[in-house]
Amino acid sequence: MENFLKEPNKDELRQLASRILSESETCIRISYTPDDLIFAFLVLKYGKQNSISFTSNECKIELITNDAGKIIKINNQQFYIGRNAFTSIFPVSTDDVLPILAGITTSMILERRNYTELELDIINNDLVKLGVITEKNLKIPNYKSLPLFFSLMLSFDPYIPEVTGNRENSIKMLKEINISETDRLEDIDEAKLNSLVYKIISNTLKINPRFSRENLITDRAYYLEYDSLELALSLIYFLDLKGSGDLFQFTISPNYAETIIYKFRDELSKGFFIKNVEETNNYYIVETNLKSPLLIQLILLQMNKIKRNKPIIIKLPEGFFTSRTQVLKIKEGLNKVEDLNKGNL
Amino acid sequence: MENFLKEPNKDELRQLASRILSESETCIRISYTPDDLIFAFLVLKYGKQNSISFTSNECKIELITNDAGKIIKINNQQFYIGRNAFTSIFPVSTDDVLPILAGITTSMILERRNYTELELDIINNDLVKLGVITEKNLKIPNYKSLPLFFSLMLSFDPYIPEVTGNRENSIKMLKEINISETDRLEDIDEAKLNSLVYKIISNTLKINPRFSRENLITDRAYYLEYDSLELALSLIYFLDLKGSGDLFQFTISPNYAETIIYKFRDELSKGFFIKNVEETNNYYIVETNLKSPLLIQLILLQMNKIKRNKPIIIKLPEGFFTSRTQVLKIKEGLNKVEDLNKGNL
Amino acid sequence: MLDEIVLNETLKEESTEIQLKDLYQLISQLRKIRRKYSDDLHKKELSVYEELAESLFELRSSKLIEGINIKGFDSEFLDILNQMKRIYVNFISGKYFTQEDKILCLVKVKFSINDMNLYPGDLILLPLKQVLALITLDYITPIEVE
Amino acid sequence: MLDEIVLNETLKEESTEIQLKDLYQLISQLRKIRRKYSDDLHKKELSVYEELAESLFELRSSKLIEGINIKGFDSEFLDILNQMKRIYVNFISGKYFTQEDKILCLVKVKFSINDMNLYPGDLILLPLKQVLALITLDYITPIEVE
Amino acid sequence: MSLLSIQLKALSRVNMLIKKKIMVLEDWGPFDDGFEEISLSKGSEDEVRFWLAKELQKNSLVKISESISLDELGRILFQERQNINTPASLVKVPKDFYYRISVLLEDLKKENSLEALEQLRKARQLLEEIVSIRIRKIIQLAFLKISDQNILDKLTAEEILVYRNIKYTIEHNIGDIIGYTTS
Amino acid sequence: MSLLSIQLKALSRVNMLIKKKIMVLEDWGPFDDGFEEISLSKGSEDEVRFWLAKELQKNSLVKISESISLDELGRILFQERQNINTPASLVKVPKDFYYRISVLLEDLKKENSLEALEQLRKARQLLEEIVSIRIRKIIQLAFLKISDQNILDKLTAEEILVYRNIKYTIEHNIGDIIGYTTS
Repeated sequence: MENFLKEPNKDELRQLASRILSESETCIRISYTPDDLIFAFLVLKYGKQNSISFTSNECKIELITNDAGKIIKINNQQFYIGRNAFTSIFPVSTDDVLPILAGITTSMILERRNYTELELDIINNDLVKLGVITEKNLKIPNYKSLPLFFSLMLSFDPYIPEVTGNRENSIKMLKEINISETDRLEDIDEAKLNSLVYKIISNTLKINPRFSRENLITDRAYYLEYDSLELALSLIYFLDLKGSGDLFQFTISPNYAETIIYKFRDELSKGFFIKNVEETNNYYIVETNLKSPLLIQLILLQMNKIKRNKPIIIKLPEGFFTSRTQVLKIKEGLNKVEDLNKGNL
Repeated sequence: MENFLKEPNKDELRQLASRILSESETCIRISYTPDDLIFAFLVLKYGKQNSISFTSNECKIELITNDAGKIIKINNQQFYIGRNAFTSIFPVSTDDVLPILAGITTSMILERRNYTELELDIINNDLVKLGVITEKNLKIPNYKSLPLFFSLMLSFDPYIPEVTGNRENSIKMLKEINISETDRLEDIDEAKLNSLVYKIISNTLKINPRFSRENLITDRAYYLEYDSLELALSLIYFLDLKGSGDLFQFTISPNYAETIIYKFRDELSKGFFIKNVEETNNYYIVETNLKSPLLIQLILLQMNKIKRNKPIIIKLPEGFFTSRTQVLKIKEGLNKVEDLNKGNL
Repeated sequence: MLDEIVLNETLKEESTEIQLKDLYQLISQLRKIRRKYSDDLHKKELSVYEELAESLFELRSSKLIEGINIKGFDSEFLDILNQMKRIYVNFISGKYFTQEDKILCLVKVKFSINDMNLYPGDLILLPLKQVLALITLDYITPIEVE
Repeated sequence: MLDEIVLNETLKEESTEIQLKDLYQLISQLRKIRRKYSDDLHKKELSVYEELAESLFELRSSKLIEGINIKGFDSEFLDILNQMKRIYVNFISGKYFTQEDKILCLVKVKFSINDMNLYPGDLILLPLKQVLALITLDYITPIEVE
Repeated sequence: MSLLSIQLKALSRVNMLIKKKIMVLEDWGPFDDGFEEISLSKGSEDEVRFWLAKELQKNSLVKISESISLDELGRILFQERQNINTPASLVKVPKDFYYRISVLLEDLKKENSLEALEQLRKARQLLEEIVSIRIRKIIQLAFLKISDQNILDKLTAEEILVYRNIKYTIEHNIGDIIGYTTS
Repeated sequence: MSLLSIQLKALSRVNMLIKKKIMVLEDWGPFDDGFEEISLSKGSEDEVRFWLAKELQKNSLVKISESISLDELGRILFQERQNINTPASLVKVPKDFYYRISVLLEDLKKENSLEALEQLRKARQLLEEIVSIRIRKIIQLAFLKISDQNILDKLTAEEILVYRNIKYTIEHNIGDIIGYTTS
């Protein structure tokens, strides 16, 4: 197989996947992101590997992400795979619809991009054959099952100022256009829908002047009762809060998705706030009760309040906390920062 | 403490010992020789260390032997200790009389030298105070307890041609000077003793023209029922045949000496032969039934048949064997050589 | 389900062969309960299952100690008990070279312990508990008295 | 001596506290017999002591499984049984993230297994048996479902 | 003392997952126990696992129906006494006989009236006498090597374990000594 | 079935280290057993550990004196039968009673004559009857909660374990069920 000089096609990716899975026992080195982790767990699920490193220089398989895109390194041979999610290289099967869809979607969300052409090809062709339903629709989580107000509350991207994370404001905004607390998207007529779209866009423009209809109406994918967007956000949230266990179990047994989403809704239904953002030499310190530095980063990037260059530390009444997605630590999940002044958290 | 530029005195050695024993947990690197091993086991017995390496470059404590003498390295600081046995640095106590005496004596035997001045000082002063009995007498194992013929059979250095390892010849030689099979050294009169000394010397001169009375009548040390010479030979023999376990147990609980010597006499009383010596590019191959390459080396060096440059391989009816004292191996004791042509045994 | 498995194990003198696949569903559901709920009633429910699992362990390890052969998903795991017995018997009956409760062992492969690297052929003095762990991993072998 | 210790352990419902120093002499003598003799009669003698040591293990581990506290030189060693029970119960009651019989663990210190180096923070999927050994050494910790 | 106690403990734990009939005193649920969703309607009869029934009864949300009354206990004791020396005369009791008694005892403990206290005392006394007679008969069965299934069917699972334990003790162990010794 | 069998096995192993009286048939030794040096002179009486006595007897070097005769067995059975229903009437036997019988049985097995075969059959029958009666009495003792030291002194160590096992079974276990359940 050749190194890819330009973006690879699907066949080339599939060959890459089968080559990785046939590698004899070894570790795999990745970054601590959902897409990388799902990729690695799929390799654990089907390959001969049994360990994942974030620091080792001795792994034969390595996932590298840099400004130019993504690279898979196998035995020192590099394969450029463009902007595509790492998980997109795996052949799809009924058993892995959700992990692959989730991997691609988390990658899309966290990299603040749209699905790539290749990803859309996989979703619209390969995955649709296995039962995935796609449509162009609002980019708010699970508008098919959730009441609209809750769907809006869970909208991390686009972040809707005053509405995301705020139950009262979300209900109030809907009331203003005569949408009731319990209505779902399918319950409202075209006129109300247009008003809603208008409301969301004008609201969001306050913090992001470049926000447009194209950012709100996007490619959306559902599988069984799952919305890929809501699933991806749940996985990001719990990776941050708890660690990689949920992502692992979800990849190994995808019906675990129900548990993650149940718990995600349970925790997020209480709402959340983001107050002060303070920039120091080494980090951004954010006063909030949302226990996911990664989701906070996602929001603050939209508000143009931060750059990607420093980790997010959250300030809770109990102290300062950060997670493994922000700082290379050996502990999983959200952890107390013992000494903010220490360079090494 | 200063590095020693010249041979150190006893106080300096004692300080070195206490410094080693106070080192915090770490390993100790040594060569696979009885003196080094007893030294290391004494460190395990009294210090905080729990491991011994023969290859690691990471041990803070290292015993080095080269042509110029012996060096103890502690944290990259080198201390030259001359020709003295490593074990001679330890302060003596009732509990360690035998290990220290044995360490010094194995070192003396295997390095084919006499006791150093410092060693004699330790033996004649420190150890004598604890009950060691010293005298100038025949350098044949345990002439106080063993019948003379057996003592002669066990004489590895000086190696007495035809007599060492040979019960019949040993008895025959004694008969020629009217010494009976059951006589011990103390049972014979001065005239017979002189004849015996003469016999041994003239016999030994056949293979070693430089052999003299001074090589036969040497400093000898006894403790309780143990002769340091017999004890040292037993330890060398079983280190070769079985591995370091006996040396370890002997150092930890010196009354284990009785077991080693019992077994040594038991095995050696059958006698042994050394037939052909064949030199190849990589080793000396010796046809023998004495299962100690190290003792064979000791004998062949006296006979001027070999140099120290190559390991001894012994040829038994079951195949070729060598031991960890000859070849850096990870297995303990005497082991079969699977392929003589393989450079790495 | 777990209650039937434990009942079987209680009533039979031999040991039943428990397939891991018979436990998948249970393990997966209990994991979900654990992850989703943290109220007292669910905690009580989990403790009921934990106690059943505990009984299963007690029954099967007791049988193993009696000398009954254990088959099933846990046979290799419970076999550690036999390994423990071997080490215990060898230790007491003088088959090892020892200092107090520590056993002289030979290192088989490179590994590290307490930040110290060990190499094949090294000698190390270890307490019973660590000897068991390192034998299980095939890192060391106690030197035997022969 | 060993016979009295085993007799005590047999007749008492509690567990007796066995000091290692009460065994030193025995261990040392048996090691000497083992090293010196290899005739059938000494082999028979050694097997008598080995069987006694085996009985001691059986009695004490049975008591431990019943929940009786074990004191003495072997308490830390036999405590591995409690650690086994914890792992067994956690595995079955869904407290671990698992794939078949393998458990997702977090590496605590640098170590190597099967010629592969692992670093703090690495994730590794291991069967029950290895999990126990590596927990005993404090190399890893299973990630728990919370 | 060993396996028997481990076995009895296991049995009582197994029993916690067995479904028991209850009378629902208050609406309750839905509750996801991981295997099914449970909703109880006030006034209805239903079945839930024993551990849950006990928890709900503790909070007066349900009443476990599969209890036993003092009268029934009295009747059983009377019958057991009829043929006190005939082991085969063991009265057939429900398999979960002792659990039913435990429900009764807990019920009475909860009531906290003088009358209930008296009944509790009475129940414990009846239980003790019944156990004493049944155990004596079980020992006799074991001793006489009776293993007629019809008779064993009259025992609870716990009693069967006791029966087996005694039978094993009688049959094997003295013989085993000779066995160990001659081997 | 569990701890009891582990305990009985342990007892029989402990017994292997107990010194037994022997008649020395041939000069033998010296033998270093690691704890003492043993030398036996033909015709003398001596004491050696049971395991060694058995090994030496196997090779006709010694004869273990602490055996028991058929007559003694018969006498014990006769006495046991006298008060077959009185548990306290247990005949006091040597602590190592069953080991003595095992020595007798092995002796008879070794002889290989028709007469010995007949005696072996007889001995086994006596043993079986004695065990049967003693066990019945031991069960009664346990059931009647008799723990008079004078009576227990009549039991062998193995019988005491059996006694305790049955006593424990009777006293604790049904009660424990209720205990587990109400906790």
